[in-house]
Amino acid sequence: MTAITYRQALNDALRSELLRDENVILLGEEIGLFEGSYKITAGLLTEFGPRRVLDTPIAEEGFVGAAIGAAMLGMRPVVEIMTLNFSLIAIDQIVNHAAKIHGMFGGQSSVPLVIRMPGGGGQQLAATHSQNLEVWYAHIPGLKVVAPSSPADAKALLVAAIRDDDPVIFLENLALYNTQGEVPEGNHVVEIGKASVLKEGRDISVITYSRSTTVALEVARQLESEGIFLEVVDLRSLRPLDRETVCASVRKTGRAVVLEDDWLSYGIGAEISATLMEGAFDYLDAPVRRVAAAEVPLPYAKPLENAALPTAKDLIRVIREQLDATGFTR
Amino acid sequence: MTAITYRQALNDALRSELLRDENVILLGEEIGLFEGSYKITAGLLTEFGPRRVLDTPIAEEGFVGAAIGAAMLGMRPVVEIMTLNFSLIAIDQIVNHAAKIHGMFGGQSSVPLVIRMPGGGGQQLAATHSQNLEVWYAHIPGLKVVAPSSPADAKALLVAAIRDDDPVIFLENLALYNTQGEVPEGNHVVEIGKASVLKEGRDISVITYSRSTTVALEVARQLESEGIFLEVVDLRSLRPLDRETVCASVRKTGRAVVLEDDWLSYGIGAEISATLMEGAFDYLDAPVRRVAAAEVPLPYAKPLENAALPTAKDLIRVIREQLDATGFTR
Amino acid sequence: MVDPAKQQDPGGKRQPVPPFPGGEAPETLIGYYRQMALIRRFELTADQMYKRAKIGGYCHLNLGEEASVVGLMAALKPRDYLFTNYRDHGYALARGMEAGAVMAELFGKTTGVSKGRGGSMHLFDTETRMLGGYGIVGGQIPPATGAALALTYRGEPGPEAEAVMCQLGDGTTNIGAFHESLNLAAVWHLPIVYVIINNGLGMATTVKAASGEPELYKRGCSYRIPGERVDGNDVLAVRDAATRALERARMEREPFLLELLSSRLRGHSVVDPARYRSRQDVEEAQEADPVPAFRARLLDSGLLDESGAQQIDTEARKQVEDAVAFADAGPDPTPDQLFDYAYATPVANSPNTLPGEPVTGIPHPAKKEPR
Amino acid sequence: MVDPAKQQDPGGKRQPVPPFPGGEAPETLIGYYRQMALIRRFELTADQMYKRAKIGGYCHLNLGEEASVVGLMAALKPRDYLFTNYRDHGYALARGMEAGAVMAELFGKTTGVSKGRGGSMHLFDTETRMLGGYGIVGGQIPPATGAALALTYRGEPGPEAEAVMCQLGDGTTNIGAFHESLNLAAVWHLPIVYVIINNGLGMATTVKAASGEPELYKRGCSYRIPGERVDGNDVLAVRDAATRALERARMEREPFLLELLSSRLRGHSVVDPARYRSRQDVEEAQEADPVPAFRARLLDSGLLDESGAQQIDTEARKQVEDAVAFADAGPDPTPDQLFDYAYATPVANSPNTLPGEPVTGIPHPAKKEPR
Ligand SMILES: Cc1ncc(C[n+]2csc(CCOP(=O)(O)OP(=O)(O)O)c2C)c(N)n1
Ligand SMILES: Cc1ncc(C[n+]2csc(CCOP(=O)(O)OP(=O)(O)O)c2C)c(N)n1
Ligand SMILES: [Mg+2]
Ligand SMILES: [Mg+2]
Repeated sequence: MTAITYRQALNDALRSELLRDENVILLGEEIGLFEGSYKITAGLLTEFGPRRVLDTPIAEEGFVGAAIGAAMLGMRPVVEIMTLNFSLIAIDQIVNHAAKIHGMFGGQSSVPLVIRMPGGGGQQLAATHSQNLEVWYAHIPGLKVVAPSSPADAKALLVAAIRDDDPVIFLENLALYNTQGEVPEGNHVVEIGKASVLKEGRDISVITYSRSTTVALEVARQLESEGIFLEVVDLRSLRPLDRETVCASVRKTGRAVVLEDDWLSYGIGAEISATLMEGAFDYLDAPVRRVAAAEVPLPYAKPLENAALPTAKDLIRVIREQLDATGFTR
Repeated sequence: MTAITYRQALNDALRSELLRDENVILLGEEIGLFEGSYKITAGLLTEFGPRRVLDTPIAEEGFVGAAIGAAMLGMRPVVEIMTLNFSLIAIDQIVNHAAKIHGMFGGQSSVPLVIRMPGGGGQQLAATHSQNLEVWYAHIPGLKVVAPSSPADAKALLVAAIRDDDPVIFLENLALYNTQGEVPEGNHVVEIGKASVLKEGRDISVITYSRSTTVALEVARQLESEGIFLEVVDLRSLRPLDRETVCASVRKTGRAVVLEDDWLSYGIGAEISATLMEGAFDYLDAPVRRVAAAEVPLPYAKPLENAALPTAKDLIRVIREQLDATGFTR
Repeated sequence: MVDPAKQQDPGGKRQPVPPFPGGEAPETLIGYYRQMALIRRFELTADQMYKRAKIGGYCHLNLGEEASVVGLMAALKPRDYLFTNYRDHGYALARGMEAGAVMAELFGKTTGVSKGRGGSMHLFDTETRMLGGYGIVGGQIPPATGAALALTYRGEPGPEAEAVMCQLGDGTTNIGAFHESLNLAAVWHLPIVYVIINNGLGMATTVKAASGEPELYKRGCSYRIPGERVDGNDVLAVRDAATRALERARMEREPFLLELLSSRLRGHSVVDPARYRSRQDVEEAQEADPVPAFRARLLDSGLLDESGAQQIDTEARKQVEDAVAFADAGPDPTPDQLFDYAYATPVANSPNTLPGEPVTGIPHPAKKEPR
Repeated sequence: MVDPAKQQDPGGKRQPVPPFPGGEAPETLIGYYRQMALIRRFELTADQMYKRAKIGGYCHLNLGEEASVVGLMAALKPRDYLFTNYRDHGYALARGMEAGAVMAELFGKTTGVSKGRGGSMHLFDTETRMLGGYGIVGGQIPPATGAALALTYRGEPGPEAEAVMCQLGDGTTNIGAFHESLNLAAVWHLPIVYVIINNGLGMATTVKAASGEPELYKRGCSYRIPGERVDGNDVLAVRDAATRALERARMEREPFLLELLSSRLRGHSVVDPARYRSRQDVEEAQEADPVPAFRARLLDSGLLDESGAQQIDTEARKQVEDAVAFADAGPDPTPDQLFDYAYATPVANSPNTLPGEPVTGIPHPAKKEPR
């Protein structure tokens, strides 16, 4: 195993699937000559040519919809939307078409399509370019939605997504692209629909996904030196949601905090908390708490952006509050 | 007070605001000559003419965006999107523009815009025409989102929405248009952001909104004859969400069920349950339960549609389960 | 509504009927009438069935568009793909789906072409390569364009090449998906024919009120896509124009924009009384009705005599009666089938609870283990 | 990057400079140069400031588009409204915003034109009626169209009427919002001028690769909106064409599509090294650089001498230095201001918790009241 970046892991997965299956094609704005806004597709146009790696005009609705139609005829398009924010222009095609075609036509057609896109704030890209709308997609039957946090999962889940016959929304995060991690060689498979306990611990469960996972792991390391043992659950898949893994963790620890980058109200954490309400109620020593973004269009100015987004400090504070409220002793 | 339909209440509100403020204009597909797909705007073209009541081409993104621009210059457009499902085509304008303009430009411009649209299933309109995506809008800072359940609230909240300087998403439901209710004459004002306890009761709180409210009230009447007293909380406003009213009710009753028409995972009920987790944990005798739609693209066939959508029977069953699990005695 | 069988002699108002051009096989021409008569009968029956609540939801009829539908489908080869909007019954029938299976879909039966999941707006059949009616205005255009893209991966241009036809309404040319898709088809050189059924109205809105360029076939100008406007009431003209456009798609891999002029004989959907239409407008539409016109043309040209024509009308009636019987007999789907097509590739933790069912397997009160 | 002060003698490659047409007031022409020099200096400085991390996020410069920007703003009256994309610094300056307040916005200060909330892509100023730079490609077009709609409610057509100008890039003509908006402007007869800044590229994608009709001014054809293509490096031609188009908007209330050809001298944004561009392409762009060209033209025509020109360059430099100083001195917003512009009309229960704060006021463990 070698440590590579999340970016490289994605590139590797795309390359290996392009090599493996000639029905795989890539589509998106500036993924060819420009090598992708975030360079995820670097080298692929050169290696596979413009038939396999298609630069599209700026027409998210058009090319996402075109990918749907191509998928209906047996291609396996992997679309890059430059950032999740622009997927709003394509969302009628994603939600009213890709997500519906299999069920609405009685199973006659599948839509083996992957839509990759990075979301997230913290880069001073201002309100329209910093959103975490993963909960929107997670809410939609007919879609599968994954949000890997590590290079290993990114690679394995992207491969799984490409081989899956359903439309898969593959959520990346701008702040993750340069993170490093060990990636197993060869066919490391991760099943869509399964969460993963990244770190076992007895005192409190932190449930999280995507970029926030790295924050949770860092906090876990930090608090361990104080004798506080966090269990870190990485959801990985937002739809289907692995409720059992989440509940099992909290039934063990009796305490839970959700850490998420999106806005608090009606965010991912709401479903996690509601799930724990049903699946771990009698085991909870204190109410589940959520650490999420402040509910404003994210401002450009750094001090405001910092104030609005959840940090390790916020997580630590809430963990301490949870522990204090439940008479925690080491 | 006279009983009128929800449809008439909306029409009355539009008419009175068109009369009151010449900056109010209506825009939408087929709202003029056709009088609206669901006849909400009946008579208004005739009375106010094509300058005030604009039939638009089929171009949701275009005319919603145009309404935003007009609002920035001081008009107060009330847009009808034929059904919520088609708002996906306009959602970049709604979420990336209407919701952002006030905050992102430092408060220099407001967007006094109302977007009315009906959602909901149960009319055999099939998967693409039957959605309840209110949670998407409810998640977005910068928007206000209301979903009135009665003719009185529909009228009062529509008036409030039109007079409000922020973009207001005004959610109707196809199944509500013909429901009747008393509507106070004159200036009956309802504040955006406040829930309402429609029926007081001591045994269990049913938290709901829009069409489901009528189901909850019907169940409340039915169970009252058995000596079970429901408290029915109508959220009315999904954003802002009146957490205190919801929590106060459950702190009193100790039990709660959310009844919602949308898909269960990551739906409105998730936030309600998560809110009760934080705001009523120590008062709950049993975990909050959710009664929501099955997670499939809604099929056309009636038996499948019926199976997928929540009913009074489902609510009653869950209420009984809640009561049984907590040793309820009359 | 006009029953073609009752319109054999529309009297003085009828335009002089042009003779058929040479080289048209009589059986082909009669076949077109057979299809038009079937669609007409099917749609009239669908209307009745809706009123009897056998059909629910939205239901849009092809009444008045029969010549366009049949002409287009005559040009389309079995190997080609078809995408349409929600006004799709006629296409399904002319494309070769069984009338019974189409009616069964409208009735929401498991024997329906989309297994009762889609209803009137969402007819789909893998075998005849009709890849869906679509209910979102313009929604079919990007996928149809992508289907054409896929074709460029699996075959060479040539007379035997596959192509895609994408039907849409006049009002639909004003939506963004139209623009984005045609542009993609142009820059990617895709084998696709976009067909605008210009029935003059998008619900109640006229083309002139809705479109800055009301000569819709010209709207390919923004992509250098050539266009042609054809009388949609002339089944042969439609067929020939569509054939040429498809030819271009096959041979040159270039898109085309075909506009067919016709009239909507009824309201926008079965529940629309169309009070917004002037008497004159309605009368003109009725006079232009392509079904009796084509019938008369066949009679006038001597290719068919009245009894032959009546026999076709009767057969159509019979076929639709059988379709209704078939649809009636089909089983309703049952609630246990609700999650049948949730996913094409099953995965762990797929949510499949019915309303009110608990989402986790933990009963309450739980036996809490000591920690 | 080309510093105009260093380019006084570009040597043999320069095209022969046309004399100014009669009737142009020297002070006006010199004023245009003053604005172009200011924009040039501002953008070069913004680039540096980005590299020094004073500016964050995305930052797109108008380098190479100065003549277009200044020409357009010369045509636009103070009473008119302007909407642009994210490449908006030059427009803000030429529209009359203080350079300091613009730079402060880039620095994220409360003294910025958008109070530090919007950053480089989102400059806004009620007073000069620049109603925003917008970061979503095509996002500005529908609101701009709606602003034009609003104008039809508050005034009559005529020479004094207000109008709207909506700027967009070449790549942006391929998105649905462009189509829907232009169509609305046509059917509603709106007083708006859409201006395409055709710098040949949308990031790395050429116009030819992206647009079925690469002569972009023709793309109004789908709405019967007339268009014109003008050399965007010619400030006077730009101004005159824009004036005519605005005149039409004012007098006739009809939209127009103006295409300006120019070159992007740098990468798409400050962080893009533009490796995808050929040497030749870059050299041609540099040769066409409108700022030294206009300077030379002023010198050649004798309207300005070298010392006068240098003085303008120095003033621009000074003005931008002052802008940086102003921006630097401005206060950062503080976290307590986070919710300041949450809503224009306050309502009950507005969510205003910081990350990790409880959403309800109930402490745990609560003192549970007996029921
Ligand atoms: C995006 C969207 N907007 C609105 C509608 C509602 N709607 C259904 S059909 C229709 C009119 C379409 O007119 P046209 O394209 O001319 O087709 P026709 O119905 O005349 O065949 C409208 C507005 C819709 N289904 N989808
Ligand atoms: C909807 C959307 N898609 C993609 C992007 C990313 N993006 C930003 S600028 C740009 C290129 C725009 O090119 P053009 O319209 O020619 O304007 P220019 O940058 O050349 O001024 C792209 C693709 C975006 N901001 N919004
Ligand atoms: Mg039509
Ligand atoms: Mg460009």
